Amino acid sequence: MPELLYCGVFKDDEDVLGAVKECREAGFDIHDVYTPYAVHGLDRAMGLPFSKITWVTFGCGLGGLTFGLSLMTYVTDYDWAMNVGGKSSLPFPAFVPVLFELTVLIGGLCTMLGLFIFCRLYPGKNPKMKHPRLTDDRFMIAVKKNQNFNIGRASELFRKFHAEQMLDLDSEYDCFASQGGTS
Amino acid sequence: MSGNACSPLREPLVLGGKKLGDITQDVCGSIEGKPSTLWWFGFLLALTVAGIGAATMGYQIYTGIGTWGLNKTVGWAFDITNFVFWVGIGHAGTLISAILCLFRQKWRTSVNRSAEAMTIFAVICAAIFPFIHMGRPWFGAFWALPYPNFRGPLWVNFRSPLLWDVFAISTYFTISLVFWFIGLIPDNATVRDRAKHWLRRAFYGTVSLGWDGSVKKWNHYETAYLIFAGLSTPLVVSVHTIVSMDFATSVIPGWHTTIFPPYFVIGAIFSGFAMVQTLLLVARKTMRLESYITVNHLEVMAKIILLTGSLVGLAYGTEFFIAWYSGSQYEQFAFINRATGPFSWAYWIMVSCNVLSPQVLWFRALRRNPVVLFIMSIFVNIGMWFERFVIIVTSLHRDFLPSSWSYYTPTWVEAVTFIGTFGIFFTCFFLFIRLLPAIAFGEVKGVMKWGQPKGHSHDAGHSHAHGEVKHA
Amino acid sequence: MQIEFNQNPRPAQDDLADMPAELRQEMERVSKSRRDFMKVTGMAAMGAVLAGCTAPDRLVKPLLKKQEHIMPGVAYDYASTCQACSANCGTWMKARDGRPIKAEGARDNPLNRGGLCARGQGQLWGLYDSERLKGPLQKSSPVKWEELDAAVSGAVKGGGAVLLTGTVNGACAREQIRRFCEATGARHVAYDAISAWPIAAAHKDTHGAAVLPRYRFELAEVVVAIEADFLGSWISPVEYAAGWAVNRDLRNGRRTLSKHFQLEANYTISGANADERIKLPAAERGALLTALANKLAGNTRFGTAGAHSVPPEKLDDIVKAIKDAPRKALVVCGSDDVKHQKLVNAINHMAQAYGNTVDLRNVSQQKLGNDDTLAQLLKDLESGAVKTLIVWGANPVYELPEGAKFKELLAKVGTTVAISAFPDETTTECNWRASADHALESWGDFEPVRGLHSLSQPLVRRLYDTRNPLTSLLKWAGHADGNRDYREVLADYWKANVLQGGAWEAAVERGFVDAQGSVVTNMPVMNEGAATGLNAGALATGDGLEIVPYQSVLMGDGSQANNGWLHEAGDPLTRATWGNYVALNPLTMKELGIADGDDVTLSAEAEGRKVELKLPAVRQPGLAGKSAAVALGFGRTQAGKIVYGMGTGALTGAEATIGANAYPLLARGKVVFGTVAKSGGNRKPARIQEHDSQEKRPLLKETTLEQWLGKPDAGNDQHLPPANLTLWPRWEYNGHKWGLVVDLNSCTGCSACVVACSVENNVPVVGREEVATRREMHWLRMDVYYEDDHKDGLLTENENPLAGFQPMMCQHCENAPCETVCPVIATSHTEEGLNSMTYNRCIGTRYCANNCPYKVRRFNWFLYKHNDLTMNLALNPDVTVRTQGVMEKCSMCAQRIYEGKRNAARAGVKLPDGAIRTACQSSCPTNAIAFGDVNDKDSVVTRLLKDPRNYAVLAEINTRPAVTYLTKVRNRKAPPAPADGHGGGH
Amino acid sequence: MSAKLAILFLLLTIAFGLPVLLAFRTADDIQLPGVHTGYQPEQPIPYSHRLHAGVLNIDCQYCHAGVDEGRHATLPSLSVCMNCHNTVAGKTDSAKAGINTLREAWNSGEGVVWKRVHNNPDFVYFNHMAHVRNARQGKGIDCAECHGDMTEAGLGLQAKNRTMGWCVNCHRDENAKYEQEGFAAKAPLDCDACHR
Repeated sequence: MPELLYCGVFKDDEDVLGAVKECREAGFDIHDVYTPYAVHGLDRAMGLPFSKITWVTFGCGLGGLTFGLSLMTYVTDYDWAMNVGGKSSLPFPAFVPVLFELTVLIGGLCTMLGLFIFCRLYPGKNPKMKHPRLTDDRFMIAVKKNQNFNIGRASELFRKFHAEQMLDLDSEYDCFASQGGTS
Repeated sequence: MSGNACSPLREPLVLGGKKLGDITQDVCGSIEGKPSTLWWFGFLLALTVAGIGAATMGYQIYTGIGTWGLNKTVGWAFDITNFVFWVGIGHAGTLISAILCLFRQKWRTSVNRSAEAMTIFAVICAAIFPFIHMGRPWFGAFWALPYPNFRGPLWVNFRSPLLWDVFAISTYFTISLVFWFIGLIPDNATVRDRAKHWLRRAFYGTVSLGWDGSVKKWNHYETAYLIFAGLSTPLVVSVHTIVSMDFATSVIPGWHTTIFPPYFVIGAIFSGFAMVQTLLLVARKTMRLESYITVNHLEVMAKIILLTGSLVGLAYGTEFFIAWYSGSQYEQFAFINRATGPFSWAYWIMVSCNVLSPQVLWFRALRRNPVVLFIMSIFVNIGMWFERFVIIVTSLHRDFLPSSWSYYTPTWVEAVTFIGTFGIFFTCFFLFIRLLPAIAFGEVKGVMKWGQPKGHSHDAGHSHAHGEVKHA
Repeated sequence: MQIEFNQNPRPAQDDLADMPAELRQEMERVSKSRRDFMKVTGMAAMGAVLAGCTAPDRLVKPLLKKQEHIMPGVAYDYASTCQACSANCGTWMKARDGRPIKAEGARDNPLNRGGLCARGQGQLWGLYDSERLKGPLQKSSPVKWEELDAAVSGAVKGGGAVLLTGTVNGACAREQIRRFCEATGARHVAYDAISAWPIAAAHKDTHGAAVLPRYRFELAEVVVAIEADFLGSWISPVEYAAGWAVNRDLRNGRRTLSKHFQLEANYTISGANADERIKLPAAERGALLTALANKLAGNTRFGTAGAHSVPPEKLDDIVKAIKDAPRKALVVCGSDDVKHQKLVNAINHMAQAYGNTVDLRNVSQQKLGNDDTLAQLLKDLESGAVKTLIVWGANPVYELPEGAKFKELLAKVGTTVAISAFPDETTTECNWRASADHALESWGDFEPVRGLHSLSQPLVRRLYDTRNPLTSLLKWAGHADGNRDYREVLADYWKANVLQGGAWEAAVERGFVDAQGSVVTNMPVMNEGAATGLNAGALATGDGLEIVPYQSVLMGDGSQANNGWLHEAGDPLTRATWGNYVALNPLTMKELGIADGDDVTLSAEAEGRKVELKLPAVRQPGLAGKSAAVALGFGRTQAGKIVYGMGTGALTGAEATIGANAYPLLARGKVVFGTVAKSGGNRKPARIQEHDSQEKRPLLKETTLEQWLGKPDAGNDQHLPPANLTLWPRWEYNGHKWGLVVDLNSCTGCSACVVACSVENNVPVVGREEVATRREMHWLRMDVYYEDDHKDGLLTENENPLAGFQPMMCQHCENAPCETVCPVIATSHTEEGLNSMTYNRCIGTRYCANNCPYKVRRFNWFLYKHNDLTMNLALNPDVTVRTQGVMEKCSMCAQRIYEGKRNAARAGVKLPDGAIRTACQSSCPTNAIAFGDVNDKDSVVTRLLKDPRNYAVLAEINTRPAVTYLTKVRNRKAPPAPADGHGGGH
Repeated sequence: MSAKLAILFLLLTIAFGLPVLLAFRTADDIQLPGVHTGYQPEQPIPYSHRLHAGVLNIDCQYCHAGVDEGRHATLPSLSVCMNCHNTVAGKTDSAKAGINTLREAWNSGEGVVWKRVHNNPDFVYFNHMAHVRNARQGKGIDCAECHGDMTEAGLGLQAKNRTMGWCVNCHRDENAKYEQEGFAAKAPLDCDACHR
């Protein structure tokens, strides 16, 4: 069920930041903001919580460590304890490098997966771009047209922050598809 | 660059009063048009060299390691030298993107993409050597991995530094690749959205994973990026530490040295920065990126090179001191032999290139002179290759029993293989600069206001949204 | 289990001709499967691999008839006699599935007592040499035996026939020669390439019998050897070394050492092992001998001695030593001047050596050549008196100094016949070539020492269309025995003349009959007058350098030149392989401006022959004065392909020949002078060891008898860190724990172990170019370290250094550095304390070799070719043939250990100490190597481990080797204290 | 939708891939390249172990003589076959045909070329004596433990998978028994026991 949005297109990141803050102050529900690069402070301004992805990394890194330790203990001591160079069959100091690497490897890979899952990113996904220059040099605030929305207030606010364009779109709108382009 | 509102402390990171769209155009334009003749020339040359190198490697794998100049005493020479050399080169990329990211060094944005790419290609080149240096790579390629099997099962030896290498290099490669790929996603999305041809749309659509610039995604993305920077930083230190343990954990005088981990890491930073500088100086000139890769950037890197070069020199001295202090005649001989023995020529090349040549960077004028920097960086590259050669070959060729002492002379196969890896490296690099945005313009855009005159900002209250500007 | 070998081990119904065809097919299969581990499977197995995803079908053909004595896959020992040289040591040949795979010294043979030299070990190569003569030839075209027999017997009946042989000492063999000569009127001429005739000739004058005495080194407390390398190559080196070692062995509570003086111009392993090595230029031999004889006699009745360079106090030492040990001194001399030998006889007589250390009753028959008859033959050849010449067991064209002339003379003879197993320079010149059995394919008998009769028996069915040489002679003589199997002829003769009632089967099983005690001879008395007034005391004079041709330890007289094992083992002193070299003293080299490895031209004139040899020069410390030493036995041109160094084939013909023939430099009884000059080029000698100084490191520890008597750990008192400072607890070894102890005092450096190891363990021979690239594959190498004056640190400029030898193989470290670093556990420690290398697991990172402090690991740089199908029969089926890209090293003969354990278990007994013998151990002529179970309280190794002389090389790095060494002790004055504080020997 | 499937698949791979791989090693019956369990090639003579060893109850070592003396189990020499088949000519047609082939091979001296059923790799040194005679403190191991019950088989058959793990695990089990029963000699687990 597509949601109806009211969008403002901006040219400068500081304008967007200001506009977002004022939108929130005005009580609008911001559907999303689209920027060509990570504008510092915008996420906080939108009231987004800190990303939970850190916990994915931590948990999976710990999992990698545990996996590494159990693998090496199993391999060198339990499954076939061999006399290699007269050293103990459980040489913990020798495990350290591999433990570290496995922690980082599994932690890192899971972070990547976590990012993809959290952001719903996957190869072949249709991004449904709202504006052709959002990845280039334009910024867009999309406000939900719900009960908190007020069109007059919104357009005034956008204009205050030098909005270049103001558009009525829905959340399924794809500027490239509507132009007949393939994606 | 009128001086009216210039930052008093810093020069701008991006010169020429570029606008956001200009950056996109500058970077994407270079991969959207038809490749230039120069590109074709460079690419085909690199491909040819890579092909010759690959054929030589095939010949060597088929015929045997005997095609190299190794012998019963010197079991490693060019192979592992090249391996450590390439791994060292690779480290600079990660350092520039990860460590500098953590330290909020904004100047990294113009160079980090190509530095990361360099890391990946250098690690590919590096990984070739552990593979081809094996007598039986067709088995070694999978026997070195711990997988359940029908042999009892006979697993791998977790005590072996070579196995640590397997884990370290594969982890390093994987994490660097992921880091690089994630960094590319927004930029690829830009290219996708500019693309006209369906094939380009399909390709960049695939590699941008449906990125749409949503701040909700940027929120996760920025965190994940920071995590990767955080993971890569100890990783890069660990990888060269582990590489150094190949030598440090052995019993051979000249290898059996506790100083190796820091010594190798510093050496890697040193050689990596030199290689980045070499490449950037070329790229800057040929691709007209002077506005993005400024003399200021070069100077910062030169300072790091000067610091690390001097640290490497300190390490050389420390080795000699410890050898003398140990009282072990084998250890003492190993170092005296290094400086005066049959391979002393290599030793003195190493010292003059690594310790002496960077000393010119004490002078600001020379530090800011691209020609001087280029020559010096080439010297450092040569010197750091010889450092690994000296450590490996001179330690091996005369170890405990004088009856086994020998000499080592490389063959054409080794030389061509080494040159071939440069071909592989540059083939990848040429493909990279044609196919993917060579400058992380997403990040450049984020810092372009830095040190710029406050141009079109209309609201003073928001003008310094970047906290770093103030703290800088 | 020793049984008489069935001449026909496989059933007669099997019509596969010549070499065992199933093995040939196996070889073909094996050689095709690249990158696959290969070995010859025993049993009558032949295979054809049908490659595919399903199981490959391999074919197997069982024997037609069940064999009573032979189990497929089980090796048996057969007693035989070594024929690599005429010393004729006893051997136990190990044969499996109808083919010999290893030669070992017979431990019950009174001559060699278990040792067997490198050349004896190398015989197998000759047997399986695919370049042997494979059938009778007329010139180079194959003929039938009947044609050849008809032609030759016709020719010999025409009179004027001469049979020219090397030493033939078997009683039955000599009887057949007598019958041949009697029937045809032929004359028998015997000569030796390296002649001992001057000794016999001297004894003819001084004792009335032209005999070569048997030297009994085991009875000699004082040995004075003058230019006689009795430990390496002189007459009967294994016998002599075994005897010499009896008085050098301090392992059994003995507190004295014999005193060994070596006076020589060349540097030999006897000199290296001597207590006092004195440089004696060849020109001064007569003067020195005269002076020595005079001093012993206390007057000057032996004439005036010229001014020699031996310091008077050294001479006094020798005289005193001889005088102090009446009946226990022995003087031997390798000079080919009869006068010198007479002086030696006089000295031995004065030392009361005759009847004690010099045995004239059980005389040596190891050199029966007579130079006088040879000289007569040359005259006869020139005069055309010889109508037919039959050459057997000799190669006069190559090994006579006047070989070139002999070749010309040969062309004048009507019928020339060569009886030979191999092509050689003489064979190719003869009209008829009677392909002879190889020594390991034929019956024969020998009497190396009078009264010691020894047998050889075939170990394999004839590989080619060959015939016993004596059968040929009998056939040509028209004798009925020519149509009988020679085994029957031999058995009949022995039953009648040798066995004295003993059983033939028992004699075959044992391999020899010792009737030394029954030899009755009137002990000849010294005619002292014959040795006086010789006027041999003058110095030989000439211009330039003295040229010293010598027999090398490995190549000997050159008859085994087509033998890769011997070429590659490397001279123990110069460590140069594949060819001979002009050895020069470092001081001489400096003087002549020649660097080590420079190509030089050696020009000399010997007996009127102008000789010019182009060879690389090598540095040899300790060569006397201005002399140049060149090894004989190299530069063969018609021996086969091996003599070209097994190279890539880029060079052919004379260019590629390694080494040059030095025989023309021999001038009987005279010293040859010549010049050595740089000829441009630098043909690097292919050396196994390039650095021969210990660099003050305590590796080969040495002390003197005096010090050792005062302090049992003298020379071995190195300060070591405590061995229990370790992170990990030691592994426990509860079953067997193998240990190997090398007594450096007994080791002479003869390199028999090196070849034995190569043969036993299928160590590939890689050829000259690869050795020059420093890639020889020996699992066991013979390190030589010269005493060092530390002046240079790299090159020894010491004028007359002694040298020590250290066999270096995998030390099987308990804390093995190699094991830790292997990523795939291809090398690990066994529960019996061995470091085992698993080739099939190896991926070839070479990390283990790099991390080996002893550098004993060898890498397969290529797929070493095993495409000589016949040669592959020499491979040991119990040892894997390693493929390209894997590491290999000494396994302490794991296959023998398991065999020993299996056999003990089968017999239901505890494994007895000494039941398992490693290949190196069993080859050692001086019994320097002991192997056994360290956990067995009563074993020899356990006892030796407690010896204060015992030490581990590089003990300070705490690798805890299972191989340890015993300090070398020399009976000489203490050398100056070592400069460093580590207490090392040198 | 496809996104969720892809993610699910990735998670499943990680969660279950490893245990599956670990389970692999215990599954002896999984056939990998180089493992030829059940190999039973056609032979020139359709020899039946079931008849000879089963019905007629001939001892294994009557034909495979020397299995307790050396490395090989050995195929019987034709002379051993002919001990019986000089007189025994067979009852069925196929038996008669086979025995005829055998007699021809004997009379002509050509011999019979069989296909090897048990093919060890060339770098494996297996010794029958050590197992059949020496093992278990001299009691020996029954042939059937490694070769299966040949009295039930016709042509020669590779009954077990004969991988290295199969050997090693048997040696471990034996050692456990030794410890219980207090035997001295152990089944070696050293690499050089089989590879040298």
